Amino acid sequence: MNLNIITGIIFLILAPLIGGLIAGADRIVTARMQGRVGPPLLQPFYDVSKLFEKETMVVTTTQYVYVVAYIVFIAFTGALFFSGGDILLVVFALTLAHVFLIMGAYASRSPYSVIGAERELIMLMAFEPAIILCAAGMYLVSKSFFVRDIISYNGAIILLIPGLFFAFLYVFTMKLRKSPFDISTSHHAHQELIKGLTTDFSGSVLGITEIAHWYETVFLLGFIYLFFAFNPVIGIIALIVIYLLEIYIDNVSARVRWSFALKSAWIITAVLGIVNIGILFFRWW
Amino acid sequence: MSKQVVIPFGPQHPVLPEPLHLDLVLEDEKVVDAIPTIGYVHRGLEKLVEKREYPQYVYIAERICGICSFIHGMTYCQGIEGIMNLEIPKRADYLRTIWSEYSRMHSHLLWLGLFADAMGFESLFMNAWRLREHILDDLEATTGGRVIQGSCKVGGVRRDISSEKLDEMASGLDSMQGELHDLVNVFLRDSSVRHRLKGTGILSKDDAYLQGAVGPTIRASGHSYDTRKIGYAAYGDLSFEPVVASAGDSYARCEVRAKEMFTSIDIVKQAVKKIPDGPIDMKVTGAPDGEYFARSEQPRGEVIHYIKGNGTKFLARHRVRTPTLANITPLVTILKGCELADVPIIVLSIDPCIGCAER
Amino acid sequence: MGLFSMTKMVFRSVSRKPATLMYPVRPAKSAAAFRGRILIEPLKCIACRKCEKSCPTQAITVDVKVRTWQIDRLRCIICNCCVEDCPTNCLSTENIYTNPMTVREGIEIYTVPPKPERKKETVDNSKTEE
Amino acid sequence: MIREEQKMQDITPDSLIRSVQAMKDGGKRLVQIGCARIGDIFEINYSFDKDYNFENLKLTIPSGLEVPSVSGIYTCAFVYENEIHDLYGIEITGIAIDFKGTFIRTSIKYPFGVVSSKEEDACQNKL
Repeated sequence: MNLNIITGIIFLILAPLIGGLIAGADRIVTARMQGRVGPPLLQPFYDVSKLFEKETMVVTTTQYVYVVAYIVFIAFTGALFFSGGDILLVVFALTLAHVFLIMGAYASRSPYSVIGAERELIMLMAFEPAIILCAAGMYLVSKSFFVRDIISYNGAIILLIPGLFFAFLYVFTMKLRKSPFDISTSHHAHQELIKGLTTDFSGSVLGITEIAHWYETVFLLGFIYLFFAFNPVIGIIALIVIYLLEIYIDNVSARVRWSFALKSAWIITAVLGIVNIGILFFRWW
Repeated sequence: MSKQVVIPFGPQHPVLPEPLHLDLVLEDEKVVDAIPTIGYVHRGLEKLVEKREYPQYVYIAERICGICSFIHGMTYCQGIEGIMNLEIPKRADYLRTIWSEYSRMHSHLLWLGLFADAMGFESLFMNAWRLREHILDDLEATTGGRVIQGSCKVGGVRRDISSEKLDEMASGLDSMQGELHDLVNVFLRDSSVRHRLKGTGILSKDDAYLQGAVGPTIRASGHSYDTRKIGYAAYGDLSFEPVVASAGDSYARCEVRAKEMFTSIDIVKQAVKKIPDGPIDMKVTGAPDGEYFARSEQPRGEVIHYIKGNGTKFLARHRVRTPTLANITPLVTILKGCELADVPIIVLSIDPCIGCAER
Repeated sequence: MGLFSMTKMVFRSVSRKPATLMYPVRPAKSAAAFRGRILIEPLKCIACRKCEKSCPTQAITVDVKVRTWQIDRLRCIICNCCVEDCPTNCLSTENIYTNPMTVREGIEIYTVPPKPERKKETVDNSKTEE
Repeated sequence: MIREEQKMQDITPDSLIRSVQAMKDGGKRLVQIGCARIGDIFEINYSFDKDYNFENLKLTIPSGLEVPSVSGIYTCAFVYENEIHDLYGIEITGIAIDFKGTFIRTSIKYPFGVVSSKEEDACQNKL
């Protein structure tokens, strides 16, 4: 039990570093796919440190509170997950964190930020069923909602719930804010909504959002790792392949309309998820 | 009837760095009316004819627009030559044609890139601009300027291209054609792109004609109208067919521009084969007295330079009707009835250049 | 033709060298014919004022009495007109840009040799820049 | 180079609407409307085109005279008519969408309607 708390603390310290490095590598690979040289690996850290040096110009002070709550809950989500906690609690803490982010965007009256917030809500609705079904699927396999039990399960979870895995991959693009689902905000200048959700965040507020995003990336990769927990080597390779796949998809697709994003996410989750869970159900009873 | 709200679009909007303001009257998410306003960047360039001698004014005419600068300069020179009844050397006509087509390719590639960016397709945007770089390099090597060429003058052109360089340019375009095909393929075939473009902003054939649409905007609505067919410069000696599409939607306008680049490559290759030897300019003496409407086809459509001289070195009037000014009325028409989310794409699909619309 | 038609271009980009240059660490490419800035060899200048008359932006001022040739880099559009009109070929165009500046300056004054009264050449290499 | 023939036809304010209507009935497209000031007289050119045949109607008016709008015949005329009004100060009555002088905003009102003297050219002042 103590060991688990230590891994949680290690997550809190290392996740921003790993997440930032992943973001830096992401930018280099993206640049190469677009035929550019791209920024140095440490560029995300330079960016964030510059953001913290800037004068804080907040439109409304409540925004600051929401964004701090967002990072706290994201960090809590990850720490809970890595210390082997209850996966359902992890999922709901993640949702709560995003609700704070959306509230932060709503706090300013900019139309871009409000539309971005509305779209983020829609994305949340598209994302939620998939991750909950994944948690349920993992429970059906390992008979436990606790991450530490799932991770010590002897067997390839991916082989038992591949449908859920693909449903999760589909919504993973939304969480990484990449094309074709970079609808609420994205890392590039955004033609429809400028920076969407984060339009009115600036200086340290934006910096905090960015660090929270790194925490989230590491947490989500950790979640994907659960599918491959039976063999750490395969697990790490799978994570790298999946992330490269996400970058590739980002580079070969245009942005879709939000209605299509929601519809397709629900249909894929419903079909793949329910079929998969149904099969599991009959297999284990 | 539901309540109407007015949403302002521009003059600053991330989709186009051009100061065009539209008051969009909305019923729910539908646009029922759009009222355009320009006039944020009026520079009074036409007024400057009273302050600069007519041969020097070429450099101002070129600066009306940054993208179609060469064709502006050329049309102005054609206007002066029209008044003074000058027959410029054939080689100069061919060189003007080659540079015009290079300008068209570079403008279309720029537009395709921006259009891809509007759809959130960054890598397509980067690739379009990477190809544009080949065109700009050739322009730089032959005229000395990448965007503002400054190679046209009254009575001819200012620089010659050696025959080796001409062959090199033609073979360069040949090797670029393969990559260009791949690029255009994405625009015309990719399902995520078609999903955004098909059926948005339809301009009917009659509307396009009566509202004075020009360039790719009218050609995408089924009219085979291309000012190059008048045969100015060397176009009369070269064979080409205007690219026409019939659907009249954003996809058709994208298609026309994409396919026009191949027509341009073909025209350049024909011109390189046929270009005669000889002088590239002639001595121009005296001053223009009279008036002339010079027309030519820009990447965005037909441009009119009206020039009125009064027998002195300073012109009495120079008036430019740029293609964007003519395309504003069709834009207003196609915006009616579209979804708010499609407005940026539709506005971009006519390739607006407000800076040159206002001069 | 369906989804992911961009794949070919993406893989081609990955396999190739990047198309961009790390300017200013690596110098920008520029063609030999590129018009970057106007250079003058003050010794050859005879202060005939032809360049001043041909300049469409009036960036060049020649003072015949004080014997100076002056150019305003910010007004100059590098159209090459002065170079073409110069009778002694003392003007030329270089394919390197004028350096960027953070304050509004850019007027460069060159002293040109005095009017030769008899055939007597002076070696005057003085060049003042502002 | 091919020199295009310049067909020019002089009209009066009274016959303007009739002539433009005749152009539209002939299936011609309005290419542009442009104004030029010659001394105290304004020339307004209405250009039409059909199958690459270019034709012009030239209306010559003294300053201060009102001109009827042709935007009832060709809708797209409103762009050019507002422009002429804003740059030259010529009153054009009955434009389909009348911006009342706000289409092109300039710091000097009707900049093209006045004669500018060569001395007051600030841009020629040297540093």
